[in-house]
Amino acid sequence: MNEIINIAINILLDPFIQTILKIVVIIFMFVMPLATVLTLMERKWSAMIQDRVGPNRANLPFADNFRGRGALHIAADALKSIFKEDFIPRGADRFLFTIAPYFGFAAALSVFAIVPFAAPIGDFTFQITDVKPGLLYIFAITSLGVYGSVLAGASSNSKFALLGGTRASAQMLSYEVFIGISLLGIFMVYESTQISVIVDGQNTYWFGNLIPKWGIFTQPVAFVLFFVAMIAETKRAPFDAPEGESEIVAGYFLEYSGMRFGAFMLAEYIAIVGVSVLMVTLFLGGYHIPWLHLWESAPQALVTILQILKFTLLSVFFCWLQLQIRWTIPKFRFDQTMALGWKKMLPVAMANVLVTAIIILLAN
Amino acid sequence: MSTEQEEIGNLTQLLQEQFPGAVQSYHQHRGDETVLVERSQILPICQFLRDDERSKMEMMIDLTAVDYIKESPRFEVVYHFKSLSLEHRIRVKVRVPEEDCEIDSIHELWLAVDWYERECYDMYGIIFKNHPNLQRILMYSQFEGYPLRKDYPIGRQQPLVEMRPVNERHDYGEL
Amino acid sequence: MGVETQFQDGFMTTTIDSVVNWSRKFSLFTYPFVTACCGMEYMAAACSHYDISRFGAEIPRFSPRQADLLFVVGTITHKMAPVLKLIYEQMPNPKWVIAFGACASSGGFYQNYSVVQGIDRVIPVDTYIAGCPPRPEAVLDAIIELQNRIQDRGPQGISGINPNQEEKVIPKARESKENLLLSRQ
Amino acid sequence: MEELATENKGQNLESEMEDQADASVMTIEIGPAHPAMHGIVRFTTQIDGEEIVDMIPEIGYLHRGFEKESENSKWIQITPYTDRLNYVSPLLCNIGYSMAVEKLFGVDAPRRAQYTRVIMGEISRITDHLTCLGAAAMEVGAFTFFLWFIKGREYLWELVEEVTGARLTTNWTRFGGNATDIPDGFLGELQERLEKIKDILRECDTLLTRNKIFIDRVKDVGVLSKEDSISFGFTGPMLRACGIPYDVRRSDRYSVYDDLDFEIPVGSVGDCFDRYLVRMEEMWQSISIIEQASDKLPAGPIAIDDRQLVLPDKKQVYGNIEGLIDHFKLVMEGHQAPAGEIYMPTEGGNGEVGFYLVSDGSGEPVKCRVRPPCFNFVSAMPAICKGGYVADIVPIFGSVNMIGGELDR
Repeated sequence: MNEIINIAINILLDPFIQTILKIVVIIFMFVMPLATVLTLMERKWSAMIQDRVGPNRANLPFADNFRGRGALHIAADALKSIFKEDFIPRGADRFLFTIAPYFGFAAALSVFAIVPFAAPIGDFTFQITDVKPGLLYIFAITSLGVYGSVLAGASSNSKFALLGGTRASAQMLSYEVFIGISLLGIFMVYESTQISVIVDGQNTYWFGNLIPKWGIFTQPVAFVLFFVAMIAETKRAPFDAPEGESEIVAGYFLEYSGMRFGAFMLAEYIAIVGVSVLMVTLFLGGYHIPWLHLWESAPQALVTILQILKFTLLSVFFCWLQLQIRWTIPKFRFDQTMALGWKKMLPVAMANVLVTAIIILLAN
Repeated sequence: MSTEQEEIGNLTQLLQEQFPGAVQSYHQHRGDETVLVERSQILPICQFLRDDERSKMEMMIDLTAVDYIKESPRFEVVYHFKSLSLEHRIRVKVRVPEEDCEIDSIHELWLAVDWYERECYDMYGIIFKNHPNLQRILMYSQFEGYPLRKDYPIGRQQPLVEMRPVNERHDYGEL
Repeated sequence: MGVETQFQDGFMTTTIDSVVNWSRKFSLFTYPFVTACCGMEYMAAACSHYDISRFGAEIPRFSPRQADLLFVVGTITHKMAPVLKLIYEQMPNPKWVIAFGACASSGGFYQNYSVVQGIDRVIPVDTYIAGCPPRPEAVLDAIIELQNRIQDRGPQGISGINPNQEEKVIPKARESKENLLLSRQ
Repeated sequence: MEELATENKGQNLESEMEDQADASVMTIEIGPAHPAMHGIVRFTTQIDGEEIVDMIPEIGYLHRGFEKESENSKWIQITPYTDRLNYVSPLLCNIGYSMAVEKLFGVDAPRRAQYTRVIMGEISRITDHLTCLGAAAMEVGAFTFFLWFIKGREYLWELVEEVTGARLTTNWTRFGGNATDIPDGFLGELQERLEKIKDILRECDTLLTRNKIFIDRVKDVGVLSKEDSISFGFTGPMLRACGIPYDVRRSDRYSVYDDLDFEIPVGSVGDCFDRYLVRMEEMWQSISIIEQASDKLPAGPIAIDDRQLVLPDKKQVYGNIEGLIDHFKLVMEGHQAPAGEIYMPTEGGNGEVGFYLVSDGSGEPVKCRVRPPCFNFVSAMPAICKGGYVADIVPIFGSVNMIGGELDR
């Protein structure tokens, strides 16, 4: 018996197995639930803004007509998509058409690989991998998401989809630039690109223990720029010209039906969660709870739980903020999106880098 | 109608002076100044109405036709003009016979005329000479006949897709 | 689609069927084919006062590929009929059609050269909504009716995947209107 | 989706365009089944990248044969058809048609009927503008704004229903009066509802009018010069946005608008933003008109006492042989309009709605023509859109407020 337990412990201590387990736990316990709940939240929250009720009729007939305030509509949507006819239009490139939705999906999920959810306990980290390049990895991965939209648009054999695809590629490629430049300041302040170093750097304080050195305080301009650029990168309103419902119908996923369409939708919500998580990690101290280090006798387990809780709550807050933005303001025209990027955000981001550099030089 | 018919409006008088013989008849029924003019003169008359200081019709309000099937000439093309600066209106009418169903287009004078003439052609089959793009506008190109002519039966349909038979239309299911 | 066609009838398949149908009825992505006056009442039904979203039918997908339910809202003319037919054919199965209002159901009081006398002359229809235009309550009623139908019969509706199903002999009542139209020729 | 339209080889537009097309130009079909086209217009658009090179509109997808039906109906039977012309403000068309027939008969409705017509007509105008602006805003992405406006429209429709019995297709006016008088307590409720509308207007004003993104989308978009606008026969808010204060209510002085004090809002440039502002301001003016009209509302009958025109009381019909005969004759033979022709312009939601009626003295009209304001707007779309971006079609078309029933009749 003891041998079996020993073998099990040995397996669990194996870093490879650990990583697999972390991936499973993070994706299925954090990302997917949050993304699916977001689909419902989007409908319910927009309903609340618009003075409506929102979906609430899906029921369980065998369980006393349990409705759960519309929560079951998520299940209905998912199940229906699976059983919907999977349609490939005539003249479409079957191979590209089939794989395109999963590019965006994979790219959106990969972001979570380097995000720490709590402080490490001994050798065990709450992070799938802590690669040295850190944020550079994120730039690389988000670029991969472009392929999803472009391939979908190009392979659909539809002019509207093609327009959507070209818009998406132009928009995402340019906003990657601003993501990069807006984060340069962060690199300089925390002197690393590695996520764990950046997060730990946010646990130091100014003026004794008065103000934590969070990214939002050290780099307030980058905070705004990065948030805007990331929303544009996920193609959410107000930057949803690539899927602009009113002029090019549904954009690059015009011809998709059933589960593939569902994959696009889910990827969008996962991307929202990804944006929120990155915002928290880079600008709001990650998992670090400010001033908690003053309580020196805190039990390790409690601290970890509190950290995960703080991380989750702030992520949910940013998800909510994105929904709020989506349902409050109109959307940009495509050329205005680009103009905003190149004519306004780029100079501001450059200036931010310059000012940061000067301040760091002077401080040293 | 009798007294109104005999009164002559200012614009009518103007037209009579400018185009002697072109005004065939006129009336002012319920205050609407109306002239019936010679078909060949329609383009210069409209030009005059638009450009002259005393009429200044900047706006072409409406253009349509009426089918008097029992009379000859059969059709009557009706123009409504409006002057924004002088705040008056005039109705100009032209008779067009069925066998020679043509009239000069006035599309050069007002931009709005283009579509109105197309509609008139579509509905009545009146051909506007020199119109740049005289095609059907409301009906589809496969449509035969002119639906607003009085001899076109109201119920004659010309479907583009095959109509499902009446008897297979309903499934009352579990009724 | 999938389950229904691959297995014989049995306890498992009927249970799966009913679960799948349950999901279908609460996730009706609509394609509003809005042409005329009824569109105003469709708007009213979709907006805050009546809120069609309560039934899970609020997401308008203007790409027919992503829609489950075709709302034909308003008069369909002969010029429009090919477009309607194409949209219907572009929708993937399973799909349902609601004829919204008198014009879509029967041509309404436009019995003339240009109006199709009911969209069921062009495409199959599952549910008809009476009224010119129907009140939003009637629209909600039709949605509930259609949901019951989906739960009971699944995709085997009139416009569903099995158009070759046995069709009942039809009452002759509607023919009188055709005759009326002929008499107007 | 472009397949949809190519299927309908309407005017061989495609082949025509292909001849002129060079390699960098792509032809896309926008509509008729397109979310921003309100269902019934097709624009065969040539684009170079995102820029519009050429555009050919194709209409007629909702041609329901209004004129043919009218020529085969009695005068009074046309009223329901007029509801469905401009289905966003049906009462204005109702009133316009009834006033046209009254002009043909040479009679006037009583003062009370005129005032109630003004009240109901202006309510209709507010609902028209609410729908137009809401839909236009929705199409540039402000979905919430749209739902708030429709909520406001719902308040007004409930009022309309109280008076006419129907929310949308009212069929309320008759020749020489109205079908029903306003019910008891209506004016008080009207005041309450107007307050709610004012709240909504103020709310939306703060939400949208100074919203940078919205202004960017609509400012300097869709400009058409003053001269071209006049030449294209623009009327209503579209013309007023160019700075020309032409309003049929003022220039033709029909009904009791002379007694009421209101301003005609005008824009300056004639872009989509001006049209938005003009419509917003017109709603405030309409509210003020309604308030004045309800203050001045005189007592009296709602229809003239003329047995040639107005159906007798039900009491008369059942208790009196003359009443019965009058009723029978009016219903069976219809109104015997005198021979003649008239044109009656009224200010509809979109501009000048004019009815041109020709009667030969029999019970049926020879010609019943409605002058559609939208027709001109859509014919000007290529001129407005050329050189703009594809995405500009959406706010431009939204600001045009194309109503299919009126456009295609």
